[in-house]
Amino acid sequence: MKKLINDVDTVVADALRGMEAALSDRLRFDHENKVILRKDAPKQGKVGLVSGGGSGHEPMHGGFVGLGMLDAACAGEVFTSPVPDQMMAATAAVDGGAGVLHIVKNYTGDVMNFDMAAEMVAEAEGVRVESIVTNDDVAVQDSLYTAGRRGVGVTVLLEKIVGAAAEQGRDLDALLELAKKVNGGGRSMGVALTSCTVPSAGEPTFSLEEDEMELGIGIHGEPGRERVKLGSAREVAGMLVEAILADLDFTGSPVIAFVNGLGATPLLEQYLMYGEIARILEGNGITIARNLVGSYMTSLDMAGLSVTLLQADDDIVKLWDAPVNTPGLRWGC
Amino acid sequence: MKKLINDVDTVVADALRGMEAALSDRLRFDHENKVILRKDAPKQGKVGLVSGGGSGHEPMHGGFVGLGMLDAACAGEVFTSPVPDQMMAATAAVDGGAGVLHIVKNYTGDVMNFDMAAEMVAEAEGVRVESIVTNDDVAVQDSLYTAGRRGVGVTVLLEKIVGAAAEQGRDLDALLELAKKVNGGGRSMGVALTSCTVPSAGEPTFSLEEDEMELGIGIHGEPGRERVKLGSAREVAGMLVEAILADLDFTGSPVIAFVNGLGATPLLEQYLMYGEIARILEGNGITIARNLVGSYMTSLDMAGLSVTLLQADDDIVKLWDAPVNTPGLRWGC
Amino acid sequence: MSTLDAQLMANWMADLHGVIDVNAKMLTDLDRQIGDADHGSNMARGMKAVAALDAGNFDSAAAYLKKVGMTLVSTVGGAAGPLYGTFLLRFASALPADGELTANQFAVALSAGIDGVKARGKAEEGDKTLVDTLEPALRAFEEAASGGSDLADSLSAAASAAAEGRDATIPLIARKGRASYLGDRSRDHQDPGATSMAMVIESAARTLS
Amino acid sequence: MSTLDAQLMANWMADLHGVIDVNAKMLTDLDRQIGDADHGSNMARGMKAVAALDAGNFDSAAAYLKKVGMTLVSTVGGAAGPLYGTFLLRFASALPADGELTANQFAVALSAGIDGVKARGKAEEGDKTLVDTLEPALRAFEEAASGGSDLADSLSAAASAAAEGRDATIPLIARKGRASYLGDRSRDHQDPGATSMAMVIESAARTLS
Ligand SMILES: Nc1ncnc2c1ncn2[C@@H]1O[C@H](COP(=O)(O)OP(=O)(O)O)[C@@H](O)[C@H]1O
Ligand SMILES: Nc1ncnc2c1ncn2[C@@H]1O[C@H](COP(=O)(O)OP(=O)(O)O)[C@@H](O)[C@H]1O
Ligand SMILES: [Mg+2]
Ligand SMILES: [Mg+2]
Ligand SMILES: [Mg+2]
Ligand SMILES: [Mg+2]
Repeated sequence: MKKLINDVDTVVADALRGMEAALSDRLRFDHENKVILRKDAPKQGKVGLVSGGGSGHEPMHGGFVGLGMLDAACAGEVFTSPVPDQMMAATAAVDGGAGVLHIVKNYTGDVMNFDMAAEMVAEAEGVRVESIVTNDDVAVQDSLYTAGRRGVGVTVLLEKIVGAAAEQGRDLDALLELAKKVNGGGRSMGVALTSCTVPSAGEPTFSLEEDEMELGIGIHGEPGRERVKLGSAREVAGMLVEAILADLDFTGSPVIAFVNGLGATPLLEQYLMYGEIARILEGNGITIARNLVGSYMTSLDMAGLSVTLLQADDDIVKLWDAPVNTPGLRWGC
Repeated sequence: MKKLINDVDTVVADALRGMEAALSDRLRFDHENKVILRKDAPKQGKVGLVSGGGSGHEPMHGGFVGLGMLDAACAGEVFTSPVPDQMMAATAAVDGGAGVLHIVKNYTGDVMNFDMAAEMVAEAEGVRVESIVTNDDVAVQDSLYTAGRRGVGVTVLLEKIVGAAAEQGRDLDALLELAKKVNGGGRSMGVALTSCTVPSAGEPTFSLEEDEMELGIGIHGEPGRERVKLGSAREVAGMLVEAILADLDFTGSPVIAFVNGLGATPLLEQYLMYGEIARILEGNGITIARNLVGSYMTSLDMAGLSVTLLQADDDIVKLWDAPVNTPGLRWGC
Repeated sequence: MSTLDAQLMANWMADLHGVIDVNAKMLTDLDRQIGDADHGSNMARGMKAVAALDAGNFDSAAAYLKKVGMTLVSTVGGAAGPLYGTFLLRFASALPADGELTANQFAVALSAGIDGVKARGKAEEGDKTLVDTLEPALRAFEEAASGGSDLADSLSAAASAAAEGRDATIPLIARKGRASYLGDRSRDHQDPGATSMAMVIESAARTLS
Repeated sequence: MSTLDAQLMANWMADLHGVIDVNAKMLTDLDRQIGDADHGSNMARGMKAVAALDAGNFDSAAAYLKKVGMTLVSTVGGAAGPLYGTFLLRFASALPADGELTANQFAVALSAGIDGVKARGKAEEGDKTLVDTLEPALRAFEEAASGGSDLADSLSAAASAAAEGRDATIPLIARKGRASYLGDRSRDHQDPGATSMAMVIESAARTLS
């Protein structure tokens, strides 16, 4: 394993110290709880937005804390859900009297830890907490026989869109409704060309032959739908988009198209793939209102990418365009 | 070789098509010449800024085209300097009557091609062209016996700073002087943990043992100073900063500190390394005025990073803070 | 004869800490195959924090084990954190304040812990989770105890059943947790959580009587 | 006897195109060791564009070779593009408009081409570049020609010397181009540009007489 770290046990703590050194002009750090906060939190009268999850997906979530996105993010160990203490600390710190929305990716651990935190913080501090659980990954069957679809790319878009709405002053009920709409109208599908290596594990999570790829990969290296032969960019784009379109109809409204690099895939390839994907969408009569291309939700050093499509009505497009000022996503200010 | 591409011969052309699909609201593409342009170029009365180089370093340079940075970038084949035709087309397209500055990284090929282009465009179009050749890589001895230090991280900072000054309306002479000051006050050093793989070559450029790293790596996979045992983040940070400080004194003025991921190194590790570097600089009595952490000048899928320090007087800090709106770097608007 | 106090439970946890440490790599390897390669380090991190608790600061077994549960919740994370935490919190709540630890008391506590796990994780036996270790262990324990076995014998019956339950996860298709994403491909792998939970029961058998 | 016209030069370039294509991988491999693994694909891309030129459209050898030079400048990129381009542009400029191609004319043209390369790249013999192929080739050619050899014999003397010059780059430490970054570590590797340039001279020997 080749990593620029000091010790597998202190990777997250050390990275947060470095992040603080770089970003303390706009962010505040609760190192004891591994929580990253907006410097100006809590904002009185504004609903607080809290997310979090295992580390290793940077810039998600800590890099999305700031004006127009999250108020706080909890950083778990690498690929391991944070614990309720972290979420309770974050929730209490960002509550400005208007309640707090938890943005949770659908993984058993994340859901259970956020659930416990919400129960405990409501009891202890009387904060009203609502949760949105994102579950947009079409690679996983959403059935009684699984833990349900995983939360992936839609989470990033949702944090941006609901973050903008919170900044406008919408209330907790309205934000929850908006969050449900965003989650319901978004679908994702990913592919891995290589495995990531978790620091504490010391070796790659899985291995692929030189001519294989894992279609439907999860962002923690969870296996996907099937292992298939590596195809051309055009073929891979076709497989990803097809899986998404088979799950939800996207011809009804314009979409936000999000091509996300998983870590080791060069931006050159990401743009190349975006071109293929845009062409396929056009061929399917789907209009792209906005797009985002880059490594925003990564899986450590995994090579591969994911595609997310989101139904975007006027309200969503306006919220998307609203100013955002975070280390990971910034425009309009 | 595992890459999301269609054909090794069309990687750059295909990626530019994808970039256009994603960014045509703000950029213009001359596909014949593989030139990326500001949509509003040429800006009358403003000095045009043109850079370019081999592809594979994205977002540099194409992702730095826009308000407050470059007016045009020429995309060469992967890791191969663009040809004079491209630079001539770019130069002619962005000349707003105030002349054009070429920002060239010091590699034999880049320098010779930009030289030929400058000679030819001056002759053919009567455009006044000046060139700044960046050469900040302390890994290479700057002696009669080498092609001189390579241009690396300072190039990104210079494009931002000189770009802001051009936006303010400074003239070509003033910009050239500023560019020389920036280049003269900046130094970089990089390290690779793994090799990149050039698409047309099909296999890694070099190979390292599981416990080795290449200290002083070039962004095209050129070998560095020496191959050494992989160290902890703290040790690696020490080696990189030490090499820089041995070359130039940075105690005289505040610095801009730039930690740059080379492609496959997770942001988590980049922040962790930034923390180590900031600590070492502090210990050496060096004040950090501004910082930048991220994968801004990559080497395809190479794992590793580079550190750049830049002496930053008030003028430079103000120019750094000025608005910039490019796909790769954006703030203040 | 075991006196029901914090020290007794601390012996259990100390033993378990050692076992988890020795087997952390194996647990992570199991999790690599059908999960995300962290179960061993998650459990080891939690047990390290538990081992740092001083039993002398707690005036009952229940108080100590509640703290253990909270500590696991606060340090393990992932799916295992809430599940192990809830298991021990509920187990502790069902213990009497003092006296001797009897087989019957243990059965009641174990059953309460399992109910907590099932309420939190919504898994049933056969879903290829740590419930597949717990349910057979409880059944074997109750059968032995109702047949007149004392705590020690009932615990060793439970430990055998736990190991069998763990092994029985191998052919199953996972329906809960991360492994469920694999569908059919989760077959022929031993569940990491069922494996660590078998260590918990085995460790109880070694230390509680 | 060779008539100095576009077709003669096109024969040279067609032969060279074939040789470069066959050896592109080898050239890239040499460049991988002391450079950036692209010299073969750079040269192949350039020669493909050159091969697409129609000699019938040019009314002299010089006009055709100038276009070849421009084409290489426009398609090769990297260090090789300007160097090969300049070489052929200057070579072409020094050729007479028509007549027979004599040994003396070739020597003048070759010398002009070399001057162009040295002006552009600032390399001297011994720097481990394509100049190390060109200079010995020119010396051998001039010696043969001044000793009375005809074009064919002078060219084969040049080709042998070019191959020797190429091989002589192996023990050298590079002082120009990307390989110079390696310092001592550039020793014991054959220079890719010197290797492709030897193919140019060898190809001339095969085709120009
Ligand atoms: N819903 C659930 N109910 C009971 N046990 C579960 C459930 N989901 C997962 N588990 C158990 O948790 C184990 C995985 O724990 P761990 O690897 O620490 O967490 P994570 O899956 O979040 O990485 C699984 O092997 C399984 O036994
Ligand atoms: N300054 C120079 N003068 C002469 N030849 C040079 C010079 N620099 C490099 N070369 C030649 O160019 C060759 C490399 O060409 P190529 O790989 O195509 O370009 P790049 O180094 O830009 O990738 C070297 O092997 C060397 O022979
Ligand atoms: Mg996990
Ligand atoms: Mg090159
Ligand atoms: Mg796990
Ligand atoms: Mg080369």
